[in-house]
Amino acid sequence: MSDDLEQYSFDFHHESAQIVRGEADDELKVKIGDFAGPLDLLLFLIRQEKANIFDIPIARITEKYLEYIRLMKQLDIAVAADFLVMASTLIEIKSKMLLPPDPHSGDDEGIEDPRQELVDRLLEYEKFKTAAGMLYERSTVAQATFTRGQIESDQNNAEINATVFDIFSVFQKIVARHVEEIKMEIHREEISLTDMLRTLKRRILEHGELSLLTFFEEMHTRRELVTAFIAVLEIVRTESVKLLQNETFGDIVLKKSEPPAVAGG
Amino acid sequence: MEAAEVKRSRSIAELVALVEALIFVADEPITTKLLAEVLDEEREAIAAAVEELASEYEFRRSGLQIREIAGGWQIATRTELHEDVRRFLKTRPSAKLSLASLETLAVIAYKQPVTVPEILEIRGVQSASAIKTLLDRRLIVAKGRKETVGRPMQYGTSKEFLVHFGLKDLSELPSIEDFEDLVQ
Amino acid sequence: MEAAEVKRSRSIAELVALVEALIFVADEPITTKLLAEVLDEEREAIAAAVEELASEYEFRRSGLQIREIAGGWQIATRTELHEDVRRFLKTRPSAKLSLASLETLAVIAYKQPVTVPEILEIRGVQSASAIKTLLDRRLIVAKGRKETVGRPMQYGTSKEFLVHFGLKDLSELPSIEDFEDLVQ
Repeated sequence: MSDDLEQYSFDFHHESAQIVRGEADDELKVKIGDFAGPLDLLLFLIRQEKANIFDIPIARITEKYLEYIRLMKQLDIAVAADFLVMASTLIEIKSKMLLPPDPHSGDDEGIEDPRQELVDRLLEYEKFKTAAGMLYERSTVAQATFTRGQIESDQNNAEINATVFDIFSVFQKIVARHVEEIKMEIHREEISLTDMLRTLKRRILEHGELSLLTFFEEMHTRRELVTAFIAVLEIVRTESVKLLQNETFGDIVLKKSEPPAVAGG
Repeated sequence: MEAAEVKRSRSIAELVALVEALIFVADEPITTKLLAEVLDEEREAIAAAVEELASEYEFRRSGLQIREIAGGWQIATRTELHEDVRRFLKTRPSAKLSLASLETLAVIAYKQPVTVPEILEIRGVQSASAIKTLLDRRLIVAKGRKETVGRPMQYGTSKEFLVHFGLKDLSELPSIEDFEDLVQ
Repeated sequence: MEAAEVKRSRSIAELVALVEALIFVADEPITTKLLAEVLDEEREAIAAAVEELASEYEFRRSGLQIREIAGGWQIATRTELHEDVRRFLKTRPSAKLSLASLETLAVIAYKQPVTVPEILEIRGVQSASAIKTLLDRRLIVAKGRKETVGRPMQYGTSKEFLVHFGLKDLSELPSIEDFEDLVQ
């Protein structure tokens, strides 16, 4: 009974792939087709068939492999192209093995086993698969410790430890946002220069001064921004308003001029 | 599996250690009441454990102290050490950037040489203070003026930028093509 | 001996306390080198102080430990207390990496710097989404381009990787050849 259920050997993974034999028929049923890749599936099949990795019964393994792929398709599991590439590799090896050895190609080292390259890849892959298991164990242990909670001094430093990848992904986000904004811009009604001038005058009168940065930041589109900019130039030219800037990159302030300071235009 | 059975009886030393760990991981001062609830212990036992812990810190002249603040317990550095601690906090290497600076830096890195209006165009927000930060940190440099109306200054990334992000040259910046498959 | 006069001379106990306070306030593992710089002490003196501190924590069966991780020192809760601490923080272990991500990470850790085609070669399967996950979780970083056809981006592990897997440095990883013996 328990023989019917063969647990996939990679036990560190909870949702490990499992192949369960159906009760009535002996058709394989895939419970979760979650192999990490074609090499992973091959290793599983080799172990399931209790085969020797250095002498893979290629016909039998190929058959099992194809059976699995067919099942994945039946169950509508998307079969990654890499699984199909491996299938064709297996078929190729199988057919090479059926050919009689070419008498002319035999040199001192003998004829190379068509399976050799695959075996090398499987052995190389299995090392990393085992290393992945080691990493899993380590992370479980490492996650059993906790570092301190927030302290006051952390808050002065709530910034980003940036990597090149951050630079890249931030740039992608800006570009995407930019495209969005251009789309919105098309749908937005434009504000006229007259309206903009009226708004600007009212805002300056409210407090006697207005931060240019604040005003510009209220603009939603590039066109609005341009209109706002022209309005500022206009108001400085025609009204008793001064532009003040204290430092090179500092904010610019629009200030209502004192009467004596009015310059003749 | 009754409650009484589930509750392991802890030694005083174990309770002190647990209380220490919880005060340590908490983001805010943690009250005796909350400690008692979480550890399923009497408040008196918790109070005794905290007291024991605090005097332990005192006794071994630790650089840290257990202190009561806002009705809860907290681990903090000892007051006498504040001068050195403050000096450390000030000098700690600041490899960090605010999101605004990072965005501006990203635009400059990929679009250089680029002017302030062009950055505004792309980011959609003013970048003046971010540009100042980046200049101060020497991550960007002025790259001459653009021959256009107003002759605005152009900016590009500096040698420090390359060093900071571990790049040999600008061609090592990731491109869309590198991530085409990844972004799907 | 002259330098010793210029420096404020601290007792060993004072230095241990200071080191403890700085390790505590630092928001990431702090290196012996940085501690030495900030405190204007010899690295040997710092190393001795950290060792003293660590054994003090050990000796008093503290709920905390001084540990070396990602090339620096950090205070963390003791492993045995994880159940109670986790219950208090109401956190679950952070989302586990998938089998594909772990395999990809193993290849990157052992073969770094390594390109996407090289990872494909070993794993026999496209690793794009795994790489994306690992980048998002900051476990890997871009490490420049390989001078070969197409100049593909190379990847390596990050400091976050060391922290996540509780490693002092990469040399603490067992040799990949050690895993060969397990393959029958």
